[in-house]
Amino acid sequence: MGPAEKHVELLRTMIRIRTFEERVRDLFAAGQLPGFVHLSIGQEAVAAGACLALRPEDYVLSTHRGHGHMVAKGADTRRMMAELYAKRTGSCKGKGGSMHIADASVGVLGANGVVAGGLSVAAGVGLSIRQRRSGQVCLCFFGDGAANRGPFHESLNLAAIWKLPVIFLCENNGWASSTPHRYASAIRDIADRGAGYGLRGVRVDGMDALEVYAAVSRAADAARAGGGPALIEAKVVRWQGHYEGDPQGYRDKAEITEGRARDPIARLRAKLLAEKILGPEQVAEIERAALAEMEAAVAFAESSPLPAPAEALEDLFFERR
Amino acid sequence: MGPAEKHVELLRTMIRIRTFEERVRDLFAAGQLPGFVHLSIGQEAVAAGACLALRPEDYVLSTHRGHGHMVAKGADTRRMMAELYAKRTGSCKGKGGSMHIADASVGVLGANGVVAGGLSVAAGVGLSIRQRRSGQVCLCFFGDGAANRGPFHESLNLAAIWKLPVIFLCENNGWASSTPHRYASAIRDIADRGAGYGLRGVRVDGMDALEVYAAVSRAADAARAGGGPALIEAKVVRWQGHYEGDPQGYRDKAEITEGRARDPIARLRAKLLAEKILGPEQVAEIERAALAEMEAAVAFAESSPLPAPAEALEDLFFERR
Amino acid sequence: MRKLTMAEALREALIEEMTRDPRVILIGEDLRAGVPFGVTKGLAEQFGEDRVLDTPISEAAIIGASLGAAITGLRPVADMHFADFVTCAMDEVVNQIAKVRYMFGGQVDVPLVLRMPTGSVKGAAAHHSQSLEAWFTHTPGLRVVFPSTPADAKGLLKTCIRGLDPVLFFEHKRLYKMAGEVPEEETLIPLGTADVKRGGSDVTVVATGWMVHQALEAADRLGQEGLQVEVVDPRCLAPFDKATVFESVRKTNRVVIAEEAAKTGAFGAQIAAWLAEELFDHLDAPIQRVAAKDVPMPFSPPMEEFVLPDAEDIVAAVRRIL
Amino acid sequence: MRKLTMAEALREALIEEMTRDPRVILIGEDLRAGVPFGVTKGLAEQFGEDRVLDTPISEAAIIGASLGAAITGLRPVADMHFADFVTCAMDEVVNQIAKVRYMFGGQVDVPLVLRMPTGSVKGAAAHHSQSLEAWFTHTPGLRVVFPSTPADAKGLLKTCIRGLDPVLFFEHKRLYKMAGEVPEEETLIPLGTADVKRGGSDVTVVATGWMVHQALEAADRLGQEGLQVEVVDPRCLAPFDKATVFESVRKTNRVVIAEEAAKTGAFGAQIAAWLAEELFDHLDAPIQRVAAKDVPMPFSPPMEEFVLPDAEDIVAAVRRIL
Ligand SMILES: Cc1ncc(C[n+]2csc(CCOP(=O)(O)OP(=O)(O)O)c2C)c(N)n1
Ligand SMILES: Cc1ncc(C[n+]2csc(CCOP(=O)(O)OP(=O)(O)O)c2C)c(N)n1
Ligand SMILES: [Mg+2]
Ligand SMILES: [Mg+2]
Repeated sequence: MGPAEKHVELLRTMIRIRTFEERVRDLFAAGQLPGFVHLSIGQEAVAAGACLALRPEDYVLSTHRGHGHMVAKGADTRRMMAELYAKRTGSCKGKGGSMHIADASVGVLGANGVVAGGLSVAAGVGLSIRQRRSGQVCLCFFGDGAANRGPFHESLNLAAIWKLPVIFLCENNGWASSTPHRYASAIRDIADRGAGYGLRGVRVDGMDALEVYAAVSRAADAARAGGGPALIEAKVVRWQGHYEGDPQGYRDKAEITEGRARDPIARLRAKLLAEKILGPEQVAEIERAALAEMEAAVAFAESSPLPAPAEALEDLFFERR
Repeated sequence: MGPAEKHVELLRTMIRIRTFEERVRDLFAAGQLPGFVHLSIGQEAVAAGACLALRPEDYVLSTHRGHGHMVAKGADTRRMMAELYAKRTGSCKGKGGSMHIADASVGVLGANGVVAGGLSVAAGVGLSIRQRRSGQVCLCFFGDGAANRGPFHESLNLAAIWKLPVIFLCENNGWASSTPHRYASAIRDIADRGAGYGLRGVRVDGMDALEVYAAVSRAADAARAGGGPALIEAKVVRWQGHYEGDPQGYRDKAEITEGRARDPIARLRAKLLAEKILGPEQVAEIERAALAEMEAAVAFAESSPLPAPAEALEDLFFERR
Repeated sequence: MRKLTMAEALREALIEEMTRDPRVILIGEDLRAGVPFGVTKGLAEQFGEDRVLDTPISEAAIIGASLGAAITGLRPVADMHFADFVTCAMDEVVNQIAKVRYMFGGQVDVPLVLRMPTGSVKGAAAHHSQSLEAWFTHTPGLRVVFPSTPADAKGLLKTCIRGLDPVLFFEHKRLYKMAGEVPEEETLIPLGTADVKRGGSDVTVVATGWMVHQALEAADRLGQEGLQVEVVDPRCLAPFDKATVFESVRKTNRVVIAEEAAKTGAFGAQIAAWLAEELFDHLDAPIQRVAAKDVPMPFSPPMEEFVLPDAEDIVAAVRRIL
Repeated sequence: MRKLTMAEALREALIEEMTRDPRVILIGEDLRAGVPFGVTKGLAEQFGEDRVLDTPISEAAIIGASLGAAITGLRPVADMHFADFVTCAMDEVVNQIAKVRYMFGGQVDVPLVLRMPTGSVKGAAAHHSQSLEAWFTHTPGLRVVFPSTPADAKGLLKTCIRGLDPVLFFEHKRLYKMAGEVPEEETLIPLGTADVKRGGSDVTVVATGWMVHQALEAADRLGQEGLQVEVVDPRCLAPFDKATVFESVRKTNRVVIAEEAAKTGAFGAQIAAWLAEELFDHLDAPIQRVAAKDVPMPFSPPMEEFVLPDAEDIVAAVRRIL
């Protein structure tokens, strides 16, 4: 892909994520989806930019806010939607739901219901890549809140001493549920914690897909070359509540409205239109295609069967007994 | 106490620690003591220097290598020795032993069998000091190995955001059991991890009691003044094996002999003699007194009764039932 | 009598004890916003942010810090957010909190309450649905409390906060919104006292938490057939009120043990073991156990319902032995 | 047959499987030096430091990394150093390792073995003496293995390393130096198969780990009085070989369950519960349980001996029901 195609690809991916999640938002509000969901609307540039810098065989560890990571890494949105609908045809056969969604076929080794649960797993994936000399890299998404948990510390140190090909990518949206990052963390920039592990932490504007793409590309190249892990912090805005239905009494309206004024999609769209890389019609076509894709995903999900109750006893072990 | 008295006190404390532990080393080798023991011979300057900077009402969290911390904070060596002998008269009535030795009456809230087990507890002690406005400080000893565990990260961040009066003092002896610090940690100086929590990490020569005393004094003053926590790294040498009886096959002889050539006690003794703060006779007197104290401690321990078996059922809860 | 939800009853207990004793502090994630179950909402405004401490996502530090505070003069009530995350502070709970008093030969008291929102809520899946109380009944040095009604929750929480021993206080997520009568006057319920929620002479059902309500429903149904089912709620798993449970079984000679945890190794197995060891001659039928199937909690409702035990399962268990 | 200590037998198993399968790696603290129990000594020289990975003291990262490696093509054998420290990686074991395969609908296999040096050694005290296996039998998604002889240890470890499911492999510290016959020829012992260590018709003693040897000693003593004691070693707690245990109890109608863990909530309670629920009519006497007293392990030998169960306690338990 040339630069222009890549930019178009970034826009398409962001639009697909946004369209998927807006659909999920509405379906959840309408009571169509069980459990709870955390949306990444507004943060699409991180998932899109980071995953475009990866190869199909690379791995991703995701979080509780992981739909975007799945879409960007190439997961089938039909099976994703079916999973949120708790259907047998879902990515995890209805056993995982939004918080545990995974698609190993595209290298996504799972969202996680435990904050920071993925970081140590990512280090181990990096270890296996090194042992197998497979030339892959592992990208690990996590939030600002996760950066205050012990596994962040242990995992970065372990990946650093072993020079593992792992990219730790923090989506700093300023909030951990109702707790502001500025309160919960002793320092503003999580990237600065890299120094504790001999890593040069990198800071990027997470609302700019191109910046994210560039930073992750550099980190991936370095990792494949044996340069070891990277810590990248992408500053983003959480458009939605922590979970769908969150009244957000703890957050002042101004911050939300200002935040929503910053839109990674509008930003890249304007750029591509200005540079005549795309015309309005082509953009509209991308949007139409995304809508159609998500319509199909919903149709697939709705027409899929629920699991039979006793399927709950399957998939626990490889060995039956 | 004037400076001269303080220096003499430092020497006396180091000699008392050394004498206590050499006794323990020999008794353990002779099979007199059950369980296992970790000695701090060679690291006395840290315990002595740090605790001299504290007030009697201040708190200390110790480690598995904690005899020196206990002695320096003022614990009764008779009850300490009795604890190592597993006697009823021991600091913990024979329930703890070397790895769980504690003396709340002098503010030592315990050694710990879990590496880094004390750091989060120390943060909580700092919290209670703040809430009670008691003007105390909490000193938390830990090793270089402990600095790679998650609780180090979580506890420093928590203490930092709440500006708690806690002094995190790392005794970096270069080894975690058979694992070298240079292998296990991505960076050389643990003090540099302070930046991740907005703390200016301080590095001191842990073989120099005066340096340790000065650094901890500054940190304690700052903490009492509401300046929040401190991270201090004291570089020291582990003279003994990790535990008594450790063959140390993993460690080259040269390092051990070079290490032992550096002696914090000889160093301060020479200084005090050179400055005529003490004469040879006075030094000898301090040594005699220490020997006599530890003789008495051993005599007390040996003449003390073992616990009755059923005493094992006591001290589990405050409420009997 | 006035009715309160369990969340309101717990909040009342916290307010009363915080008012009574300035050493009582709350510490945990999202407490000021009262996320996710609303129990602590408004308390920061009432008692100040000094006493209602929101924390980073640092479970090990939060729980370890609660211990440090408890042994130096405060009375922390810590919040696990979801009981599932106790795994992130397991060393602090098991190796530190449960053992310090003992290891140190009784030198320190540990007045610490750890609130554990537990059990399943629809679609919460594998990381937000677990019932882990059995682990802690197997950890000497801990009290384990598990109320099933607003009144029990309030009376027991007050007792725990005033006590000097560490308590894991389990609160079933589905019960927060359930209302029940709660006395206006101060009521303290001693630990280790079971409560007979319904009298009966034919069979004893020992149930905990959410399953107490399933047991009462089962008792109603069976009652329509003239069967007298006695429902005993231990309320406190450690210390456990053997006397009350044994008395009931001595009378009925038949017992069903119902709990929400995964069946293998659940606390009900220990209740069964006590009966089989100490009350064997009074048992006229196999000890029946009703519990969840041995899998993580699946997300999809049909599978979740299949895995979870309910009143129907209790009815079936009773029929097996009558 | 040649004799090996359990430590030697375990090392042999590791050497054979590492030779056979390059995907097998070892990960943990102080493995190269073989501290503290010597099992892995010399393996780094033999297989290279790439496959025998010493780690920082970062239990959460070590165990989590083992999972990451296991689901992407390696077969890690992780070392917990002391089982007590699993508390520092509890989330990784319980919420990640045990659940990923299930949560993801079977998308990944988890060929991971976690070696757990367990139980008491003289004077090791509260943080280095625990028997925590019960927690993991109550965690769906895990295999729990607990051999009592060198031959069983070797045969079971080899099976576990070749398997595709996560295993917590408990090794009793006091058994490392104990010698026993170990076949030269390759022997794989399937999981979920109990072993009758001694036949007898009067009473069944189900014992695990170190207590198997205490049970055999008790059987000897009682044998001198003409009592035929059958000693059954489950070897594997999950999956559990009910068939063999039930068969024995159907024959003897009397059972003593012996384990080293603190009694309340220990795995023996689950064995008792199974018998009381599924084999009730074959029980002629109360189910006896022999286990440690419910306190953390005290340091002082007289108290430690008092807390720990032994052959004498098993003899007494048998006498109570004969
Ligand atoms: C160990 C753990 N603690 C607490 C929670 C509850 N929880 C779920 S998401 C969340 C906030 C996470 O914040 P962050 O890491 O910044 O991710 P974000 O939600 O902002 O994407 C919390 C506290 C959890 N799931 N796991
Ligand atoms: C959580 C935990 N992991 C492992 C151990 C085993 N262990 C005991 S001491 C020790 C080394 C500690 O090194 P360091 O923190 O540098 O302290 P030092 O022994 O050098 O004083 C280890 C690995 C333990 N006790 N706790
Ligand atoms: Mg966030
Ligand atoms: Mg060290």
